[in-house]
Amino acid sequence: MFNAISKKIKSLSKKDILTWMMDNAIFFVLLGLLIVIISVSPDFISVRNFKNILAQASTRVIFALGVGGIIVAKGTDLSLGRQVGFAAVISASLLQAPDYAYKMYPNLPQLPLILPILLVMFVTGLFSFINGFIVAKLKVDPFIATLGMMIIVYGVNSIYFDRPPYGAQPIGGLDPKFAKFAQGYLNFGGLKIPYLIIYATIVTIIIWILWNKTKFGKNIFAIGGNQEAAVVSGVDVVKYLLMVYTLAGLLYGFGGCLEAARIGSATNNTGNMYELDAIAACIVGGLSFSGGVGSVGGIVTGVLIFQVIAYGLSFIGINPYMQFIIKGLIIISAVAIDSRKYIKKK
Amino acid sequence: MFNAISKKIKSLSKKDILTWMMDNAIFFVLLGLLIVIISVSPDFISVRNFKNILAQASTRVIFALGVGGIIVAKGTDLSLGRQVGFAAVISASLLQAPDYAYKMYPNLPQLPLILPILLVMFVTGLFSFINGFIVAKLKVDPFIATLGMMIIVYGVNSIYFDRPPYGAQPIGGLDPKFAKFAQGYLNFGGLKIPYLIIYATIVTIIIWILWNKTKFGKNIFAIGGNQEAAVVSGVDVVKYLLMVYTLAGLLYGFGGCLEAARIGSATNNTGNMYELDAIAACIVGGLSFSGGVGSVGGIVTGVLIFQVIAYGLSFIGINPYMQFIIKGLIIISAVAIDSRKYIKKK
Amino acid sequence: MSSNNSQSKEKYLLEMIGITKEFPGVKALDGVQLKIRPGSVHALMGENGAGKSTLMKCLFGIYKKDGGKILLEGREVNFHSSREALDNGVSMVHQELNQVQTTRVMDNIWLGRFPKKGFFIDEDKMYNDTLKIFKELDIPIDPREKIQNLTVSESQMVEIAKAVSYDSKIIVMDEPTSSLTEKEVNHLFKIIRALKARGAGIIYISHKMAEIKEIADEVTIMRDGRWIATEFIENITTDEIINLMVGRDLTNRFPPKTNEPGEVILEVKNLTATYQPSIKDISFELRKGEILGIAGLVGAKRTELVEAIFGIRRIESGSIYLHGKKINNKNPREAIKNKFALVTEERRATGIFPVLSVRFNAFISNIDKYIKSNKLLDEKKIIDDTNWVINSMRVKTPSHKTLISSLSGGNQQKVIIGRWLLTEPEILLLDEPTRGIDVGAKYEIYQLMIDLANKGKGIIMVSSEMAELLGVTDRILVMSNGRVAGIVNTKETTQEEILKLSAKFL
Amino acid sequence: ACGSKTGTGNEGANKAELPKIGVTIYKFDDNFMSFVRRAIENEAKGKAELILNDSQNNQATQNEQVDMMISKGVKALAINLVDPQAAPTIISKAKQENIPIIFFNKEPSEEAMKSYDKAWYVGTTSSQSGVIQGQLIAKAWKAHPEWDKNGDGKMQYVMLKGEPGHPDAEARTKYSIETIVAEGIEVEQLELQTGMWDTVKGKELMDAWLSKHGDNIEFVIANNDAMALGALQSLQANGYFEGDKFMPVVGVDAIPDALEQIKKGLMVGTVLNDAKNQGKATLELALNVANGKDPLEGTEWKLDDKKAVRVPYVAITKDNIEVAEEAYK
Ligand SMILES: Nc1ncnc2c1ncn2[C@@H]1O[C@H](COP(=O)(O)OP(=O)(O)OP(=O)(O)O)[C@@H](O)[C@H]1O
Ligand SMILES: Nc1ncnc2c1ncn2[C@@H]1O[C@H](COP(=O)(O)OP(=O)(O)OP(=O)(O)O)[C@@H](O)[C@H]1O
Ligand SMILES: OC[C@H]1O[C@@H](O)[C@H](O)[C@@H](O)[C@H]1O
Ligand SMILES: [Mg+2]
Ligand SMILES: [Mg+2]
Repeated sequence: MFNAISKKIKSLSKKDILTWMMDNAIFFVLLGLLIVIISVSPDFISVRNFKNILAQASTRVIFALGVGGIIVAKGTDLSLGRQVGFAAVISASLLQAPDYAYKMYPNLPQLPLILPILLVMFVTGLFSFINGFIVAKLKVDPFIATLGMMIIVYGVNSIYFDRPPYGAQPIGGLDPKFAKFAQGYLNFGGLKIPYLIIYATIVTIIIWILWNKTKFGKNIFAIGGNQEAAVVSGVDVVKYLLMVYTLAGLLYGFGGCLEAARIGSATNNTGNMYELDAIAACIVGGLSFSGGVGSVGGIVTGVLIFQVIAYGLSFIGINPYMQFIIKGLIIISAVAIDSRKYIKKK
Repeated sequence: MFNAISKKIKSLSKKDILTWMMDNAIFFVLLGLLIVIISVSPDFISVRNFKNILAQASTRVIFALGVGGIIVAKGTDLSLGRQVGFAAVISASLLQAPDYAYKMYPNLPQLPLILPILLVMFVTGLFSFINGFIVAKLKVDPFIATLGMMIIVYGVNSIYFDRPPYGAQPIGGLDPKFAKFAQGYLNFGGLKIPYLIIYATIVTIIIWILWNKTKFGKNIFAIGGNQEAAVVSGVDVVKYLLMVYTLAGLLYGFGGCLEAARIGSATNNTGNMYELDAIAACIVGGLSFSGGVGSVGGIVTGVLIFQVIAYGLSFIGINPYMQFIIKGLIIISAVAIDSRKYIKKK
Repeated sequence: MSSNNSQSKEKYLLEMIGITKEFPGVKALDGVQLKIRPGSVHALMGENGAGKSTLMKCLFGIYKKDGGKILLEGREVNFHSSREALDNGVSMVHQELNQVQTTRVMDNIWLGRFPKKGFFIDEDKMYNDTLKIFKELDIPIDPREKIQNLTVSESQMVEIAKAVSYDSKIIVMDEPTSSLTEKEVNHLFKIIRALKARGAGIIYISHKMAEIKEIADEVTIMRDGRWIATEFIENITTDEIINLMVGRDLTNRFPPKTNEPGEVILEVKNLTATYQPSIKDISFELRKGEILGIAGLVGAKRTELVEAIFGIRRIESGSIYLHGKKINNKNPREAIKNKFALVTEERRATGIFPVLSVRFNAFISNIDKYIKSNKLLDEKKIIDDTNWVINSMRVKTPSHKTLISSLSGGNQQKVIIGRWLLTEPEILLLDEPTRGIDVGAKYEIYQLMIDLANKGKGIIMVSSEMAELLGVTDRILVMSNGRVAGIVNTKETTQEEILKLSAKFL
Repeated sequence: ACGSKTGTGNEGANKAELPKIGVTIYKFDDNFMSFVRRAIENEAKGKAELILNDSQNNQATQNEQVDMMISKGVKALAINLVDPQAAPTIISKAKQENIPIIFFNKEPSEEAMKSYDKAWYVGTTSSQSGVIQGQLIAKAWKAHPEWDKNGDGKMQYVMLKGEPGHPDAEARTKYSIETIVAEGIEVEQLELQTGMWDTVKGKELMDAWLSKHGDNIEFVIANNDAMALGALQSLQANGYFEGDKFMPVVGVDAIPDALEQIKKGLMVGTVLNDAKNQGKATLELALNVANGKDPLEGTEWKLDDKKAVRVPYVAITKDNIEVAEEAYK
């Protein structure tokens, strides 16, 4: 076993290693980024910082994996952020602490967590199913279909949100059980692992299996890779598009509940513009709008890059406006480096 | 001549007319929209309303035509809004009335309009040139390249904007000449035509000629339609991509100055999210992210549809939240109707 | 045109010497040479993946060669872009159609060199010049038609016209006839002869042996990225060429026909498509173990027929019986369930998944067979099956993980055929299956067809290559203008009879 | 807690002596908050090491910044919440590490404030801006009977609302009208739409309203000056403020451009939010608690029964414009 590996390593030529590094450039970008930050501010190395970054990336990973599947199938989803906001508002409104004075439903008994979460996931799943239907059946460009849905969901959410008795007030006073659901942690002999990280890990594993080991995964890659060829190969394009959109909706719903719970409150603007971050993380992580390519690992890396930039730049104390400039430069460079591999050796 | 036309008309079968209507479905959507609004609120029919709508659509048409060229060439541009904001802030800061108390540059003499406008167009042209370079030369996905640029321009603009002595204050007190440049009108025997409409018309005509009558236009359609084909036919793809991005930048710059002048002030958030509207108008107007298709008329129609929705729904006094929902539904339906024509009869 | 008269026959128009080119994991070219005389047609031959297209792309500035020298009229050149190549008198018909689908024929012809009147494009000149070229070459296509409305063969003719219109010294034609019918091929040859007379050098790549013999003056043979031989055509026989190409003896072009048609398995009755013009009132039977050819001119709607059977096209009336039971292939999924398979005509549009691996491309149609009881896919079985495809079809690929788009055109085709064989179909529909396939591989495909027929499958093969129709089928259905012009027994028919039937309903 | 690795160089050593204070601003380029921020920065010079964060109007981002600052070892937090209801989450983060918090500008609920003995608030009362705006309107209306153009004794107004759900927008929309009515003026709302704090939207909504209602509009009330200025643009383009064609417009914030319009007599008034003192008080309290002192030690501020320092809003009209101008000096 060990022999085999060392033989394998020896057999690697310099060129192979270079190619391999190129193929995985985006991981090295992340590594490089961490090294720079650490060299500027050595106290960045701490379990706490890494835990913070991972916990903060958690909901974003969930969202990115949702829209990532859609992008693989050559779609896109602008409604992500508003669906997250919807999920956050509904779950928060149904899970306020029984003794909280400004409850949206003063007479609502304390519900078991699972109920509102499933309800929310059902509704966001439905929204996204409709997205899929509009795209797959009505042949509307996904950009427009989901832009429309984004506006509609925002409208619906605002109407729900801005109601008597308290009007458009942030919904707070969450049931402590609900808050703990996102803010709690597992204690592994002193090492506290936030639940958020655990949820994100589980979702990542499930999506990885779906993408790599199931018919569903192969079919969405086929649809994204060449829809016409997929039809001829017997892929039920409509069905799988519906599935991939719906799956995304379920993830937005679940992540949106987590978002409310981790923030501790929700408004109709919660989640605003999250789609941009999620989509960008996917593309930085190697997905392509032309469809058919991408990996779960890439998406997770993409999200982490964004998170490390956000956290790291603040941590080393860079002026917020400068942070924008640096963030922009890093994103472009990361992708420029990564896309070296696509430049056909001419 | 007349005979020929009437003969032509007679020779049209019902099917031809139907096909023709299908091909121009988006115009009929706009018409239908107007009819609905008018039937709800007959006082909508007034020269004033139509002039308002056209004037309000003016800068948006200019922006949409800019990004439209990029979309035809299979790109996209998220930096549009932030570039508009940049242009608005710079031009406003250089064109404040001499006697205004809160001037950004208290000692700046009154400049001739053309100077700051050209300066701004030069800089936004440069930003967009860099976008083009990153896309064409570094092979970075246009979504990411322009997302990066969007963040960078916002950072740069914020640093410029948020400065002593007045901090992040809207830059107002514009030179009346500058205000008039956008708010003035030509008087055609009682019919006052806002300058804005005239500018937009001129820009539309120029872009129409560029797209339809010049090598530049043909080449960007070819690049968008099939880049490889363009390359092997000897088209200098890099050059034309640089050109189409730069042209867009010039339009953003010009439109951004108009935006400042028509609003009467500017902040670093001026133009925020305009890209979404502009891109959506293009797609509603028949452009495709797959590149190579689209028309100037379609883009103008797309922008008008959005403007009529926004103006009309407010005009007939629909609840703001409901407006979101209705707007979303209209956008989706418009495109769904329009895309009937692409459904292959197999 | 007469400037070349003074030059001796020994002066070369183009010399490519010691060209090498490497891709990750493949040495595509290894010291290849190619010398083209003025006023001659030089055939470039080799198996799929031998490196022919790559060599031409190095010439045309699409790829950068790693080593070697290119001399154009004695002067060393090294084109960095196609623009440079075109400007220096080299033009090319590409193996994969490279056209802007969304624009008009004339826009495609003049792309990269639009005529201008002042600042503006001279549309009238574009139109008139296109018309003139089309007239000269006898191509009946409206210059204002959108490319996407053309048939494959029409597009191909437009490409040829475009390459010719540059008035180049060197014209590369990479499998120009792969989607042309016999008649159009003759038409092309007329064009080529005119070019030759003008003193141009033509590099002609094709897998069709008969064409080579007919049109080429010289032939260069490549194998595995290496130069093997260059000969005057009169000094070499077809068999010798084939032997040099495949590196072994291949005396027969068609395997012995051992299949025996049995009882009827498929019955098509009065099939008419919904959206006309298309197939009308088609009836025929297919027997177990039979290979049924479908012949016809371009526009005969052969493609539509197989698409209709496979559930891609809507059917207005008529019915299909499998084993006497009426079936309804509403869509390809149903068709696959009913054990049909279809290798489509347009590989790039409806065949390959370009951004995905050979493995993915091989197993995707058969995916249901790999689902284990736990709902996950059986990775090992997938790899085994992919390897079966690679080996049995002799696909030239570095590994099953390679992206299919980096394979040579012919090898891509083999993967697609392999994909459908994995589904173990009962009825195999093949639309121009040997397009772009080398002789060796063709033989293998024919052999496979016959083997499948021997196993009791029914096979329908649409083909524009008369020789192969006559060589491997049992019966031939001749279509004309969407209808059945006749069904003949292969053994008893002739090329003439088929051609006559093809024109029956025109 | 564990920030002992810093302080190698000379400068570093100096800096290390200053207490680290973590500050979040809900949105850096908000016109009002940019002044508060500047006041904080000025006040902190030589006294504290600030870690300034732009929460970009996103509560999730703010929570993350708090995590980061705690990890950096700040001695006190000065938090301008994005969403006031999120205070308990921030408090629970700080409580675990025993870090004191000064909330400013957006007020947490009473319960939240009670839940942590080391939490204080500096700011105004959201509703106050609405009340003051309402008083200002009522006063002006009563002084100008001619503004009731149709003479029906009712004020026909249009309202430009800020971002729905924003506490300021909600409070101003509600309390301005309630105050006017309480002053005994009958009102009729012709239009209420959201202009999202935005000048462009303000202008375009006004365009449509003028086209629809024309001179039936008697008052334009905006939740902030930016929208009021947009409305003003539209009015000017439609021939107002020429001759005796007038329309009263009011806003909130007292931004320089609005002051200019008030001076010119185009805007009736606005409401000043006192940035300088909010910033000053915030830092003074934060510094005290960071150094383990009593929050008010050595300051002129007083706490009310909600552990809050209240800096008042001021109504601004032509008559007292210098008060607002002073704020920009
Ligand atoms: N862009 C590329 N990247 C990687 N490998 C390539 C690329 N293009 C070609 N190859 C490889 O180079 C070899 C030669 O391919 P080429 O297309 O030149 O063959 P060909 O002789 O034209 O074959 P065919 O008759 O099938 O067209 C093949 O093994 C192919 O896989
Ligand atoms: N008018 C058209 N517009 C668009 N596509 C067309 C048109 N006519 C034919 N095609 C397409 O071109 C292909 C071949 O056309 P057609 O059916 O006319 O000839 P065929 O005899 O079936 O072709 P082949 O012999 O090449 O298989 C088909 O895939 C068909 O869909
Ligand atoms: O949230 C943004 C808003 O905040 C308010 O306090 C202010 O008055 C408005 O002008 C706007 O800046
Ligand atoms: Mg080839
Ligand atoms: Mg009145």
